[in-house]
Formats: sequence, structure tokens, C-alpha cells
Amino acid sequence: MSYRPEELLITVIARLLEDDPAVRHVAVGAASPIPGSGVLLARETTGGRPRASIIHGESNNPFTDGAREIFDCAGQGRIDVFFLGGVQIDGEANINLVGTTGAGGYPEIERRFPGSFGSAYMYFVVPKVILFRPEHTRRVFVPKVDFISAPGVSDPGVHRPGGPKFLVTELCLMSFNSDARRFRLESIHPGHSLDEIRDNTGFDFDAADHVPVTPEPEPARLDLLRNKIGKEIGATYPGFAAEVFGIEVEKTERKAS
Amino acid sequence: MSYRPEELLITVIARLLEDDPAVRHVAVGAASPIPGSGVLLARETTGGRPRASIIHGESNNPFTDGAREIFDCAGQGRIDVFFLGGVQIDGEANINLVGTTGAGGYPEIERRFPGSFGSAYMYFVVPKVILFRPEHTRRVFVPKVDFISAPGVSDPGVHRPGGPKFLVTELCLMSFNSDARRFRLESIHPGHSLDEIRDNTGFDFDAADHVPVTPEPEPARLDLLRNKIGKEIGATYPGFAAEVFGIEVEKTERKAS
Amino acid sequence: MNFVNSVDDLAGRVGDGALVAMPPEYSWVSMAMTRALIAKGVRDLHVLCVPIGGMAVDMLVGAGCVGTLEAAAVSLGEAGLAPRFTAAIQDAAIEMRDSTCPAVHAGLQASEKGVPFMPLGGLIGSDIEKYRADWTVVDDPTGRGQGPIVLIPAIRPDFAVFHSPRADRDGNVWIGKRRELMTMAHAARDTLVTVEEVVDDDFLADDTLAAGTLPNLYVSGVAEARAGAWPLALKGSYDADRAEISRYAAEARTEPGFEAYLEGALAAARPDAAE
Amino acid sequence: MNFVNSVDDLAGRVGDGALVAMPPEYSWVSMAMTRALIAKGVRDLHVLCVPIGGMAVDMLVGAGCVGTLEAAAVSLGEAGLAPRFTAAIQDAAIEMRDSTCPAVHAGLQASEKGVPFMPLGGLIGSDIEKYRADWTVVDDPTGRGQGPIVLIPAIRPDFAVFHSPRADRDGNVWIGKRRELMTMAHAARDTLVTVEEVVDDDFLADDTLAAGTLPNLYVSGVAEARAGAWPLALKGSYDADRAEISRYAAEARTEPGFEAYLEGALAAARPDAAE
Repeated sequence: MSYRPEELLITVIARLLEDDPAVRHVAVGAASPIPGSGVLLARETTGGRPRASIIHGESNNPFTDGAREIFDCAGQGRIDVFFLGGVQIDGEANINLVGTTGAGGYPEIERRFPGSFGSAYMYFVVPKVILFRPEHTRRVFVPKVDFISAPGVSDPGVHRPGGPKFLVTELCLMSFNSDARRFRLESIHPGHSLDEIRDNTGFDFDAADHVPVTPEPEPARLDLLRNKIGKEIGATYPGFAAEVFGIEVEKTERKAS
Repeated sequence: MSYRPEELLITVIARLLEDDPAVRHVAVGAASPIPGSGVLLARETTGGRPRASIIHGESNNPFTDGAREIFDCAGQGRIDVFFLGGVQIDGEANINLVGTTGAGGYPEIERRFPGSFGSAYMYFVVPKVILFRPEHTRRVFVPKVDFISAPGVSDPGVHRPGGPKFLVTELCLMSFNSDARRFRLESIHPGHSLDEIRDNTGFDFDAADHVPVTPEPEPARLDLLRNKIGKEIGATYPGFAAEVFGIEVEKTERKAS
Repeated sequence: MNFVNSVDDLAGRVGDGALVAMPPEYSWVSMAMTRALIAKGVRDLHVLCVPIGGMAVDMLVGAGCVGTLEAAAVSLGEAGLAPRFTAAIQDAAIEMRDSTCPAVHAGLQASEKGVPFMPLGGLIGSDIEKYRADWTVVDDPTGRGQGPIVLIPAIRPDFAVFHSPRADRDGNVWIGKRRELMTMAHAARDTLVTVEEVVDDDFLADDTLAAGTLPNLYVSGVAEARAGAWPLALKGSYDADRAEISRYAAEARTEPGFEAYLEGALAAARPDAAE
Repeated sequence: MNFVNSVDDLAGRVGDGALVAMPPEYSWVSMAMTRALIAKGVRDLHVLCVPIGGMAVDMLVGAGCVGTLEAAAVSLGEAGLAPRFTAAIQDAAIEMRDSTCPAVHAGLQASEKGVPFMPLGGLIGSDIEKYRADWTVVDDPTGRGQGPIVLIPAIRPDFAVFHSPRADRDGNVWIGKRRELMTMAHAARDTLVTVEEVVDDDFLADDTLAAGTLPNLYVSGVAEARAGAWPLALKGSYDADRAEISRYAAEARTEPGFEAYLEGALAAARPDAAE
């Protein structure tokens, strides 16, 4: 059964949630259709185990206490999984969402990106942060980020119940070991190779002698995605649903205030 | 024109608000019909200057952010006047809302009263706190309170934009000087005397050679009270309005949620 | 989702020694849960009044359910002093942690934000602050010379317990402008709610209703209890039954009087009180 | 009470150098006020994005109104990077205070509570914390050995500025579940609101509406501005005009393009956009 690259990534994310019974509540930030689809898929395949909260979503959005609630909720320990990205990510899982700097470093900026959003907090308090950055190049995966929006690891004295656990890219799935401060290659997506990954990664990482291939999306999961999840995620991301699943979603009817 | 003692106290309070242009917003706590009536009267006689907020009131209650809002609002500097009472009040304006203790002091309690409510905070942040305690006896006005729910004065290093400014009792009006840490008799209610006040006060206070008599309620103010304010305060305190003003108030119609 | 069969099932989750947060009388107290907790015979509760207690707390104290009480005040309001609370304090039968309203709110907000403490102005020089060993007075820790300030430690209730007019079919609970209920629920590990009725609606799908709704994310259990706040008021639904509250205030002045009142109150539900 | 004749009157109150708090794009930005502030030629604003900025902030930056910008991020969302913001940062034309969402909320909550600072978890070891000289890292000041924590100083905006579907006849403003607007207003000295319409109602008299209402106690001025969020969405009233936003994103890539866009935007009100 043929599939799109987005569908592969969605199933990779869904498995990370399905396989872990400690995942009871997954929150997804703004503009994250692939993680959002992954969560909704995992909820479906597990019979509803992880609660899915999609910030600013037209549905699956339970927040009624304003923009701070998602952070308060995470601080309360009620969010088990969150997704973060990065303009740059380095081998110690430091993430940079601010931009690239010149040799002098911040505040001098060569190329500015939006900013750190809530990363400097969520990375500390959510137990299982999944780094999601499809573009797998040396531009993204650098030896050392130019600006640390949020550090990958912290000194032992710092209260940090959370941190990075996995990294999902267009080429592979990695895990992160915060004691070793290193990524480890867990599986290589079909059609790609360890050499390709090494060539496109600016930091060293661990890998077993034989790294498994990432399983392709199962027909049953693809079926769910295309016939059920696509419509649901389309309520919040109509453009994404149209492009990836070929679904035109009517805007959800909501009573006006 | 004859008047009831409550009407005298209401007009005494109203004048404290009318005469001070810095009084823009007066908040009144729960179960305070006399201060509440005083504020509404002052609002009427000044053409609407002080905003009146009656906590838990059926009307004049602007709070929509829960039980903490009144305290947050005061902390923001948006409340200019608040009323506090006391089971005991001493000559340094310390107030006790907790109860009387034995010789060993708190936590041993001889006679317990409800507790300190928000006094330990409001006394610090509201610029003009009016102590209101009708019963003027040595049981109330003691040399030293058994328990300090809130102190009358603070050390210079303590951030304290607020504090006690006046004391209204059934016998008199006093002001409080926080530098001198002393009360001063400002006026004696009609029919009472300085000796009577000294006899019934357990602490020393300042008094001029000739202390004025508290003005009686003016007919125009009494008219306003009985014909307009009584009905308004009756929405929140029907029993009080019936007893003092002889007004039977229909419960205000409010749409149910 | 979070529905249970009965108030007794809900009360069954509250074990001895639990820290239970309860709202003030103007904010939807679950008297149904109060009676169920007493009937179950729970012991050694740490009750946190948010921030003021009334008849429910007085009954729990009188019934011997309370070991520690934290409150800014306890009173029956117009019906006078809370008799069993007053007696218990005067007899030193419970541990009392005298607080002040904004300190209770600050402690809950600290838990709501997942921080270990919250600063609060005022308090310094009061005996409330003096006798609270768990509060800390520090010189302005930002080093800006703003003077001493009190740090209130986070209060994390095991349970927030309250009543509401209604929940929707998903267990989202209407709280209206009673935002202290939301803070309580955010701060507490579990939130147990009795409601007048469960309605076939989705409060979160309506932007007007969503504004006053506690999402089921924070709700561990909901049980229907008609007249569940009786004899207290449930604003918007029914007024207080002042005669009943006065009767309580009078009878509970003595321990035998309280016992007799309690027996009657536990025996007779009052399903007609909401009418 | 708090009504003024026009958006320009409202904008007239905002002087050069003022600290202005603005909501994120999903939470009712007043584009009408943004245009009025630009037309008036205000300078050296300290704009606080609560916590994320979008087209309004980008326009203010492009028009030279901003001296200092504090935000967790600035972006046009689906329309891509904010072009004038990006250019201004790369040219070091404005002072940027990079923040993170919960720190902005915490700073406003500190002002809301009248305390000098608020503690916040996380942040330690980030370059955000490193470059914020106004933030303080202290070892657990309660002495409980809970480790270091960041103290965020209170942020007290001179003005909170936003748009809303409606105000009532007394100037009470509907905010629904957009509670950051309430925090902004509590924290700010003055709150200036544009609304689609003023309705002959009393939101506070209805317990359902009161739950989502900012009382006029916190509102300094209200002006009607139809389609006042256009081309952004006003949830519940109208959707975003994506074509217009995309046109802006494209034209504002260059300074001349931005100037041309701005000229058109200030010339043409769009009273029909809400239909």
C-alpha cells in the first residue's frame, strides 16, 4: 500500500504514544498537523488512552483559562507528551528557535526566526518531549546551536521532571539519553541509510551495528488516517488535510459567542 | 428630623468618602450593610464619584474572576477604601478577628471568633482603611490585642501603601496617625461625652480641648437614604433594609446561569 | 466519561487523612458530599477552606472527621458563629492553621502554576504570619531592595470537592464566574463534583458556555445530587434555606444537639429542596 | 461610561514610549487601534506581546513605532515569518527582549497580584534566561532545598489594547474564554478596547455572560470599530482574511512594499469585512 512521507511520520509518532502506557495526555502546539494527526491516530488505535489536546484547535481543545493554561497544566504534571522543533538542534538536544547568529553570537542575528515560544518551559516540565523536525540536514542538526532556546539537559540540582526523549525526522527516529547526553539512532525510514543520516547530521550519535528499518504504515492505520483522522485534523488544519489526505473539510459549526 | 443610630453612622462614613477626592473606588466586604449604605450614599451625594463594589452583593458587584479578585484588585492599587472591624482593637490600631486567648496566648483560645478573613492583606494595601466597630466598650478597645490579625503600623522597610485612617464607633469618630501610632478623637456623636468615651476605651488617645460634636444626618441625606439607598442596599441586605429603613425589598431579578 | 453512580461512590474515594479543599458558602459547597463523607466516617481530614468555611466544615468538625483545618475564617454568616468549629478550637480538639484569604488563593495558584511558592504582600507583623511555620519571610530575593516579602508554599489538595448546577455529557462542569473553583481544580490532584443535573450538551463547543466551564481534563468524578448544596444556596438555582441553617446553628450549640441534628440530616435526603 | 467617540480618540491616549500589551493573533487583536497608532505616528513604544506577536506588531515595527519589543515569538502563522520584525532584528533596529510564553504570563500575573515578582520553573540554562538581565535566578528562597528557580519581575503595561465582539452599555467587555485579556487588563494601568458593537445590555446581570466578561472597573476606554480585527480573525464573528494577510506577507518583504501596503491600509477602512 503506497503512502505519503507525512503518513509515515504520523505512524512513527503514533507508535511512540501507543507503546507507552504512561502516556495519558498529549498536548500539541499550534501549527503541528503531523504530531496532531499522530496523537489522534494513537488515541484511535489504543481505544482512547491518550487524551489529545490541540492548542487553538477547532476540536480537541479543552482549554478555557486563556493562553497560560497549557503551561499551568504542564506545570501541574498533567501533560505527558509535548512536541518541540528547532531551527537548529545539536547533539546534546539543545534547541534553537530564535535564529542564527554571527560569530559574536546573540543578540547579533543573521537570520531571525519567530522565537522560542514556550519551549524554555515545556522542555523542563513535560516528561516525554518528542522533537519533531522533518528537515534532516546539517543546517538543522548542528554541532552546537547558536542560541539555546531550551537546553537538552540540566545540572542535577535543577528541578527538571521533563526533557527530550525522541527525535523524529524525514530520515529516521532517534532516542535521547540525557545521562549520556547523546542521541541514539533507533530506526531508519525505508529508503534511507545510516551513511545518509551521518552525512546530514552535524553531530555524532550512537547506533547499533544493525539499525532496524522503520516499519511502514500498516494498511489498517492508513485506513484510519485517511477515513477518520484526516477529517478530524482537518477541522483545525484544512490545508493539510486537503493536501495529504485529499479531504475537503467543511468548517466545523460552532455556536458564536 | 429624628434618625436611627445606624443612619448617623452611615452619614459619618459617607462624609469620610465625600470629603476626599482621592476616593475613587470603595470596596465593601461581606456582611457590612452600614458601610455599604455609606458608600452608596456618598456616591449619590458626590454625583457618582466613588465607585462602590459590594463583595457578594446582588448589585454593585463587578467581580468576575472569583474570590481572589478583590485581593488582586486591591494589590493593583485599584481600591482606595476598605472597611475592617475587630473582636479587639488596640491603641496602635492592631486588630484581632480571631478571638481571645488565655494568659499563654495563641494558639490557646478562650473565645473563638470566625478568623482574620483578608485583613492581614487588605490592611497593608488599601490606602484608606476605615475601622468600623459600633460596640464601643473596653471589651473591644483593649490596651493590647490578644492576637494580631493585622498590625496597625509597620516598620519603615515594609512595603505598606495602606493602613488605618479612621475609626467609627457608636460613640465617636477617631482618626489614626501611623507616625505617632495613636488615635485622635475627631468628633463625638450627639448625646455622648469625652468622659464616656475615655471610660469605655482601654487605651489612651489624643483629643483637642474642644472636640466637635458629630453633625447629625442632614434631612436631605436622610431622605436619600430612606427613599433611594435603602432599596439599593436592600437587594443585598433585605433584613437590614427592613429593620432600619422599613423597606421590604423584592429579591432582585437575575437571570439564572 | 468521569461519571459515577452515586455521591457515596464519590465520597468513597476520599481516604482518611486526605487534604480536601472546599469552596466558601457563596460558591457552591457540596453539602451532599459533606453528608456522604460524614456517613462514611472519614477521619483525620486536612480541610482547606477556600478561603472561608461554613456549615459544611462545621459539620465535618462536629462529626470528628477533621484533624487539621486551614482557613481564613469559619462562620455561618448571618446565622452567627460556627458552633462545632468554635467548640473544637476552644477545646483544642483540632489543629487550626489560621490563614488569610489571599494566602489561601496564593498557595493554590502556586500549585496551579507548578511552582513551589508564591510571594504575597502584607502579612508581615501579623500573628497569622508569626504562627505559620510553613511560610517564609525573605528580604526581596530579586535584590532590588523592595523590602521583605512573605513566600506562601504551594498547597496541593488531594481533592477539590464542590457542587455545581450542571455538567455536560462529557463531564465538563459549569462554574460560571466562580473562578476559585477552577483554581481549586487546577491545584488539586483529583476533583470530585456533585451536580444538580447532567445535561446532554457539550459546553466546550459553545464559546459562551466554554468561558464558564471547568474542562473534564481536571474532573475525576461527577455524580448527580439534586439539591446537593441544600440548605446552602446554589446561586442561579435556589436560595439558602435560612430556617434550616438557623435550626442547625441553634441545635449544634451543644454536642448532643449536633448529634441529633446530624442523625436527622443523614437520614433524610431532601430531593424537593431545589423546587 | 468609558465610551469615546472614535478609535483615534482612543489611540490619542497612547503617548510615545508607552508600554503597550497586545494579545496573540488568536485572541482578538485590535487592528483598528494598530492602524490608528501608526497613523498618529507614535514612537518608541515598548510592545509586550502576550505572549506572541503577529501582523499588528509587524506593522508597528515596520512603521517605526517600536523601540523595544518583548515577545516569546513573532510570526504571521501560516503566512510565514513576520517580514518587518525579521528585518528589524537582523538590522538591530529595535531592542528585542526574547522571552518565553509562560514568563510573559507570569510577569503579568505578578502585576495582577501586586507582587514584585513571580517564580517560574524551567528556563535555567537557556540563553533566554542568560540574556534577560531583569530576571533573577535564586536558590530556593524558602530554604527547602528545592533547587534554583527563576524570578520574573512584574510587568505593568501602561496600556492593554485589544478588540472584542461587544461591550455592554456600561462598558463591560465580553472576553469569553480569552482569559489572557483579563490578566492583561488587570495588570495594565489602562485598558483600551475596540469592539464590533456596543449592545444595550448588562453583561454582569446575567450569570452566564458575567463568567466571560471583563468588568468596566478595568476598562479605561471603549470605541466601536466594525471589523476592528480585520484582516485577522475575530473568533465567533468572522474568519481571517487569508488573502489579505498573504498579500501583506508578500508586499512587506521589502521596505517600499511595506510602505505602499501601509498607505493603502491606512487610507481604506474596511467596514464591510465583518459581513
